[in-house]
Order: sequence, then C-alpha cells, then structure tokens
Amino acid sequence: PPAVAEYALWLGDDALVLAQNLGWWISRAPELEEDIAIGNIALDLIGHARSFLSYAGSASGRTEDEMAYFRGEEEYRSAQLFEQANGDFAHTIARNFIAGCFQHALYERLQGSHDETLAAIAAKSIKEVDYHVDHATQWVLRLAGGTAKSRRRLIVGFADVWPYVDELFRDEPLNDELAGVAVRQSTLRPAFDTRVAAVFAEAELEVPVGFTATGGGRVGKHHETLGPLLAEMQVLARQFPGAAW
Amino acid sequence: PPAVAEYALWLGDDALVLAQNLGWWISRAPELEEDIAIGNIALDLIGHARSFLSYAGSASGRTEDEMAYFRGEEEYRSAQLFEQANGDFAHTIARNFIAGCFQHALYERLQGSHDETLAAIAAKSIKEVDYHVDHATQWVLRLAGGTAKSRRRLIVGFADVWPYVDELFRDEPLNDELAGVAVRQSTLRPAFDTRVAAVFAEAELEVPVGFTATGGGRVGKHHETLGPLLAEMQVLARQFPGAAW
Amino acid sequence: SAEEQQFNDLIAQDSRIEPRDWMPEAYRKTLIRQIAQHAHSEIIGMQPESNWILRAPSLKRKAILIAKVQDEAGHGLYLYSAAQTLGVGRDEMTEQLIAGTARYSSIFNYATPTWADMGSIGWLVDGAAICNQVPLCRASYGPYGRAMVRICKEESFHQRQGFEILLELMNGTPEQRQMAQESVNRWYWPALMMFGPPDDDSPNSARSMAWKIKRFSNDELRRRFVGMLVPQAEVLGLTLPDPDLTWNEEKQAYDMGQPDWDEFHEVLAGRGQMNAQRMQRRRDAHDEGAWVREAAAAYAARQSATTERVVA
Amino acid sequence: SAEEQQFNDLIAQDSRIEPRDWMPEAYRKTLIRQIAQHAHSEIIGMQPESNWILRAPSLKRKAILIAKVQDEAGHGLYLYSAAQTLGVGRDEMTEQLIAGTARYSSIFNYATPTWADMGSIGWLVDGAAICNQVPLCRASYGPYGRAMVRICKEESFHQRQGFEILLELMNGTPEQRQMAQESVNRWYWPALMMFGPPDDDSPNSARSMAWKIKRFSNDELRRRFVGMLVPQAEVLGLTLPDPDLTWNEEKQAYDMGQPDWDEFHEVLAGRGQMNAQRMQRRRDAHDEGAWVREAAAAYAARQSATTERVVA
Repeated sequence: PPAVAEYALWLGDDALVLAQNLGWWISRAPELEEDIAIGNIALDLIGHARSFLSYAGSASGRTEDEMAYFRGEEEYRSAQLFEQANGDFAHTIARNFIAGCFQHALYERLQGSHDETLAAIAAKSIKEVDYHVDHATQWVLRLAGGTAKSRRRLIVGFADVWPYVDELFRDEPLNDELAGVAVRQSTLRPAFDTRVAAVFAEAELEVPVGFTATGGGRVGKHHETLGPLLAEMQVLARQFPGAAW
Repeated sequence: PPAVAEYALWLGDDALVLAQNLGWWISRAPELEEDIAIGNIALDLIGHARSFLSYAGSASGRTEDEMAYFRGEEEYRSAQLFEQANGDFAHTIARNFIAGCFQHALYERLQGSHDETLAAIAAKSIKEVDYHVDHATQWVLRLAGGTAKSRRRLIVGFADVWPYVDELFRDEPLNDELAGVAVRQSTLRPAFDTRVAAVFAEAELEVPVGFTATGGGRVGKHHETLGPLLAEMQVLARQFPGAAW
Repeated sequence: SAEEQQFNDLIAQDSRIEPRDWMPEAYRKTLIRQIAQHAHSEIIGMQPESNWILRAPSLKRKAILIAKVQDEAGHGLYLYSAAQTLGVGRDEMTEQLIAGTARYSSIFNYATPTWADMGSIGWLVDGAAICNQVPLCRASYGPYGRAMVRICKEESFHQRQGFEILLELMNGTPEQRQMAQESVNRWYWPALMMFGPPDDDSPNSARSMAWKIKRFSNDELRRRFVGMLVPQAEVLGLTLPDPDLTWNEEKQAYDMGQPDWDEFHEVLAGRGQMNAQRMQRRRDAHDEGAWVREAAAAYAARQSATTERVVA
Repeated sequence: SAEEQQFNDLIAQDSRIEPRDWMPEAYRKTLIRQIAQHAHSEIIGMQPESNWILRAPSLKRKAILIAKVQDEAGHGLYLYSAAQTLGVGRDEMTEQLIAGTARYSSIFNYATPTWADMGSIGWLVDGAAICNQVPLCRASYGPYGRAMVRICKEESFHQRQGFEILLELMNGTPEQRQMAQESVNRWYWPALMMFGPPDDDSPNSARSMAWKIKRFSNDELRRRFVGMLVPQAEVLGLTLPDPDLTWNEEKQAYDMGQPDWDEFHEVLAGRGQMNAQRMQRRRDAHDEGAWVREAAAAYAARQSATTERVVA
C-alpha cells in the first residue's frame, strides 16, 4: 500500500543519505580504526536503506536502485538531520549520535509494527544501530573529556546540528494513516531525550539552545546539502539509464 | 579545422575548470573584498571559457553549453593544475598564481597567432589575466610575509600544487600540427620561470622540489577531482537535455 | 536646542543630514540599526544564490549569477561604509552578525532547492527590495541615500535578470514551467512579508516616517508591489498563489489575502528553514578566514614600518 | 654462533621464526621494510577505490566497495601489528609514510577515472597481489606468514568481486563493454609491473629467497599470473593489451611482451599520475585527525588515572 511505501522511504532515505555522507570519511578518518568503524556504520546503513527502499519500491514495481538513483531531490524523504554535512570529526560525531539515538528509539518500537516487513527490518537493524550509538557515545565522551580543543569543537558540532533535531519528532499526516504500522515520531522523544540526557550528563555537556529548523524533509523540502550530494551519488547511474552493474 | 578546435578546448577547459573551482569560494572567502575579487576572476575565466568553447564547438556545430555540459570527463582537455581542489586559501592562491603566470605567458604569445579568433581571444583575455596574476602575487607576498602560520600554509600549498606545473609546459603531438597557430608550451617555460622567480625572491620562497605528476589532461587523463567537479557542474543541464535556460 | 532646531529644519526641507551634522542620538541609533541590518541582509543574501553557482545550467547564467552575488557583496561594503560614517566599525557589525545579535532580512532563511529559485529571488525578492529601497534613495541621511541610489540601480537590473530566468523556464519544457510555478508558489508570500508586519502591528514605523528615513507604510508598499507583479505574472504566464487576489474597481487597487504571519514570526524567531545554516556558513567563513586576515594585517603593518624607516 | 645456527636450521626446516627467536639484524630489517611497505600499500591503496565510493552505480556495489576498502584498512592494521613484533612502532611507520621516506606499491599511484577501474583493480591488481602474496603465507617469519594467510583469503574474494564487476560490464551495453576494455588496457601493464623488475635487475631478490621470505622470482610470478589471466580474459571477452602474448607450445608457457620499465622507474621516482595526491591525502588525514587522536589519548589517560584512584 502506498502509505507504507512512503513511510519506508522516510527510513530508507535517512539511512542512505547518512551512509553517503559517511562514505566520504573512508580513507580520510583520524585513525585507521575509524576508517574501519565509520565504514562499518556506512555499510550497516546501506543495508538498512536497501531493505527499506526495496520494500518502498515494491509498491510501484521499482528496484532499490531505481529508488536510490532515479528519484530527484524533491522525491527524497530524508529528514534534514541526516543531510547535514560531515564538517569536522566532531560535527560528524554529533550528527551520528543524534541519528543513532533517533533510529534506535524508532527501530525498537517499529519491531512491534503490524507490518511484518517493517517489523523484520527494524528487528534486524536495531542490533547494528546499537553499535552506532555506542560508537558515537564513546566519541562524545572522548571529545568532551579529551582536550580543551576537542571539547570546544564538540560543543560547536552539537550546536550546529541541534536545529535539525526537532524535525525528527514531528508527526506528519501520514502517521494518521499508519496507526499500528508506523511509529508516531512524537512518541519517541522521551526515549531520545533520556538517552541524550544520560550521555550529556556524563560528558558534562548542555543541550544546545538556539535555532530550530523548520525541516520538511518528509514532504521533500531538503537542506541545501542534499542536491549536490545526490548529484555526485547518482551521476554514473544516470549516465547509463537501465544498465546493470 | 579540428586541430584548432582541439587546441581551443585545452584553453577553454583550463579556464572553465578553474572558474568552477573558484565559484565555491563566493560567500565563503576570508573577507568580503575577496568574495568580490575571486568572483571577478571566476567571471573573467568563464568569459574566456565561453569564447574558447564557442570556437571549439563551431568546428562541429556545437554550442558553448554543449561543450561545457555534455562532454564527459575523458573528453575534457584541461591540464591537471586547474583541476586541483581549492584546499585552504593558501592552496587556492598557490594554484591561481601558477595558473595566472602560465596563462599570461601563453596569451601574450597567442596574440600573435595566425588564427585570428585565437589571437583576438588572447588579446582580450590577457588584460584580465594580468589582474589575476597581480591578485595572486599580492596574496603570495602577504601570506609569505604575514604570520608564521600563513607562511607555513603557503609553502604547503605550493608544495601540493607544484607537481602539476610540468604538465603545463609539455608539448603534445597537436603542437606539431598547429605551428604558427598554437603556442608551443615548452617555449613558455622561461617567461613563467622568470616571473615566478621574481615573486618567490621577493617573498623569500623556494621553488618546491619533490613529486612531478605525469599529467595527461590534454589527452583526457584527469586528476581524481575532475569527475566529482563535473558531476556537480553538469547535473542540472543533463537532467533537461536540449532545454534552454 | 539650536542644533536640534537645525536638524528638524533640514528634515522638514527634505534636505540631507551629513556625517558632520548634529543629529539626535535616537536618529543615529535607528540609522545604524537599519543600515547594518541592510548590509547584513546583502551578505547573508549571497548564500541562497551561491547555492546554484556551481550547478547553473548554462555558462551565461553562471556568469550572471556570479556577477549578481558579487554585487551583493559590493552592496554590503557600501552599506558598511555608510554605517561607519555614523561611528560604528565594520568589525563590530561583523561580530554582531556572527554572534547572532544583529538581524538580517528573514527572506534569506528560505532554502533554494531548484534553479527556478534564482528566478524567483530576482523577480520577487529583489522586486520587493526595490519597492522598499527606492524611497530610501531619498532617505534623510546623505551617505545612506547615496548608497541606496547605487544599490537600487543594480537591484533593478537583478530583478530583470530574475524575470528573464523565469521567462526562459516558462518558454521551455513542461517540467521547466512546472519548476518555475512551484518556485513562485514558495517565494510569493515570503516576498510579501518583506514589507514587514501590517501597519497596525509595526511599532517603529511612525517615527521612521517622521524622520523621513522611511516614506511609505508597510501595507502601502506591499500593495504597490503586488500591483506591479500582476501584469508581469501575466506576461510570464505564471499564477500568483493568492486565491483572494482580485481587482477592486471601486478602490482602484487589488484586494489580496494575508501572508501567514505566524510563519513570519517563526522565521524571525530563528525557526525558519535555513537560519542555522546561514549563520553557520558566515561564522565558518569568518573563523576559517581569520588567519588570512591576520596575515594581511601583519604584512601591511610590516610594510608601513619599512616605509617609515625608509622615509626616516 | 649457536643462535645463528639455530636460525639457519629453522629456515632450512621450513619452520617459522617467532618474535622471541634470535634473528640476524639484516633479516629483521628486511622484514620490517617489507612488512611496512606492504602495510603502507594497503593504506594508500584505499584511496584509488575510495574515489568511487560516493559514485558507485548501485547500492550493492557501493556496499561491496566500502567493505573492500575497509578490508584494506584491516590489512594495514594486521601488518602494522606484525611489524610491531619486530620492534618498530606504528607511529614511526606512519611518520615514515607521511614524510615520504617509506615506500608503498607504485600501482596505487595510478588514477581511477572510471568505474571499470574498480573491476580492473580487483581482477588485475588484487590478482597480481595474490600471486605475490600466496607464497608469503609460508614466509619464514611467523606473524607475517599468519597475517598473510588472513589477507590472502580476503584478497581472493576481492579478486572475484573485481572479476564480477568486469563481467557485468561486459554483459552490458556497448558503452559499458568499452569502459571495461579501456580500463583493462590501462591497468594490465602496471599490474604486471607489480612483480617487480626483471630478475636480472632485481638486486635484493636472491637473499630474500635464501631466507625464504620470498619463494619465487619476479619473472616466474609474472608468468604464472599471465597464465592465470588468459583463460579468465576469454571468459570475460576482454582482450589483454599485449600483441606479443602467444602460447609457446614448446615451453608450455606464454611468451609475452615487456612492460614499459621506464614508466615503472618514473612512477617509482615520484613522477606518476597520483603520487603527490596520494601523499597529500594521507598527510591531510593524519594532520587533520591529530586533534582527535590527542583528545582520545587525553581522555584515556584521564580515565586510567581515575581508575587508579578508585582502586587505590
């Protein structure tokens, strides 16, 4: 049914866009262990994206690659948090930490979806997201408790991505159509806040105050980073439409 | 004649690729005056590119935009120096300085080409390149003689782009076909070296030693930066083939 | 006081106040706030358009777009200079912008997802800016008025370029026409909001009008602007997204709907699409350029020291 | 000496030398040099492939490519560990790489302009690496041999993936087939050069063979490799770009042309396509990551200090 397909796009696009951002780091990370760790996270996310996008595409007879490579920016449904540029390592960690905490809360609940496919993808993915959250948490603690410079950079990183947090927890009309199937985003906020509060307490960080972005990713309104990201990601596939790889 | 068209591509692609790189700086420069100055240089270079590409395309009935937007990486003829990423401001200045000194030496001679179109483009362009060289020179002096940090960064910037200098002065088989029309690159080296030596002497810099890249831009072998650069530059035009803008 | 009398006389005569003239402190402060805000708007306004410099779909459009963004940087510079004549430093204004304590026009907190937005910004945003700014060419403070003369000239050029971008799209493929209409749908109301809140909700307007910094009310300017747009939209073949927009024969003016003032206040309060991004980009450019500015300053200091030694 | 005698006996028996065993200083140095060079090659070898991670044309290929580049980072780590057992630190090896005083395989100084290069690297470059490395699984130094067992297993997987990429292209459109052939044309000779200079021009080979670090000559390995490629190229429908490649019935082996050894020496001397870029990227990643490593170290130090206080 199209509503489920649309919902699967939300989650698939979140994962894909974040994986694409993370792919940049591989061969550029601060140490080899991080090339591997970030590669792992990107791989997991591509796996999740493939599951969600295959499911989303099945409603209209399209493949995962048609979904990934042949939709334009306005057809993407990622939330803007996932679209935030890598920035420095602290920005990447701040964004990944928020992304992981959100996805973890979401998948935990989505396991109980009446839609068996969504439930199965969530059940498979949550173990991996568990690792993503742990990875980001460890780095939040290290950067916050490392040097004055790393702490300062982490604080800036969180301040820069925090405006995109609220969008993650906003309910959309689609939620009304998918009771029992999708998770109502607003209900995830407490779990998210609790986890963030615990880590921030240990890291002696404060929740940033300031801007809040309007968001709109779920209806195709994206951050200005998404256009160039898709241009690069899709360039080869679009050059050979219909080709197999 | 196709040989002249091919030669016009060399110069047009050099200018276009550098302009595209410089376009990134506009709204990101270290001060407003530099947003304007870099914008000026980019504008001039786009102008030169349009002239050269129109001329190159006229041999095969193609427009400047078909040349710019609908050739693949392997069809581009830019030298790899122009493809070097912006890096920090010092890298940009180092690259621009070399590019400007090369183009200035080239256009000065190209004014005397038997090909009237090339001669006219060169005559028009050299005044602008004069400003580009002056802009880069002033910044080389400022960064070299500014702070310890700026001097260090400039030295790294020159070291990183210097491997791509030799390619600029390598003769190609095409040169043999275009005696009196094109300028033989190897003959430009003395003028280039003299100018560089003068500025480096004033800035108390030494010519970097180290790697020398093979190059190959004139036969379609490019630096790894060019693919993503073209992906972004061409994305919209290719989405609407045949459209007017 | 006599000075005050003279100031009031100059204003009454529609003469210009110049930097060395006496002026009330509130007049100075109002001007500094307004000119700085205008300058910041030009600077931040570079960003939504620079978003398409690298992807502009033809070389001609790329060149025009670069030139336009560059003009905006230039306007920022003139305006900072005008503000400096009132005794405020450029560094101070920049710091206020970076710190988020100075305002800039909310319109630049909207995103530019499509190329057609380059058309809409020119046609609607620059169009609205001109309506706001043309009267400012006669602003009582001389350096501001003169800066505005120069700026308005360029802005009207920009508006025409925006119109042309939309015209090309409307003459193009169905997808291009759709792109244009979709973009105008997004920008129309935010552009109308640029004239500020309705007159009965605009606290500072009255005094600015008395001082002849401002010469028409927000609603009056908004109405003029829409009156200008309607025939142009017809030429373009674009629909303006206001179902209530109708000609009122009696009033000899358009009746029109109201913008979403909640959205206006949300964006103003920092909850727009791109507020965070705009500030982040400006801060990053400023911070990452610090070493370059320091180098330039150190070099200049050394050069002038050398010159002094040579002269001495 | 007795130690030397024991060492020689172990070598003669094809037994393994372990970190605590006595070994001649030259053996240690040769191994350190070779293992570090191999580790550096894995690290630098990530770059030509990471060039296509963001543009991989299907999600499956993107995932496979990421996994592959990640494996290379893993190989780098095993090998650094093996080298560390010989008394050299990872930091020291990294510094040598950044400073340009340590070598890595020249093959990674070639550019990867097309997606087909991901196929050619797997099929030809990893294929050649396997031919070089399989004998190293029996290398006399235990930690090195064991690392190589693990690495070879993964490399043969990578080679198969490369083969599959080319196979998909060769089963695809004419443009895809052309892309594959063009790429193989570029990589064939550089891959053959990976076995090192001709035997009569390879000064260090003899001793390495005596010590059973190395077990086959360069030319012998090269010939084996080509023998393996020919039937695979037939399956793929690709032409190997060596006009002199013919089966010699008498020798029961292929006759083949010579790589361009001048090019080999040029690249080795730093005058290849991407030498500068490869070093720059590694240096930048190292330098820009310094503050992160420092933070991690400071945090770890503080944590262990806290633990000690708690324990005490």
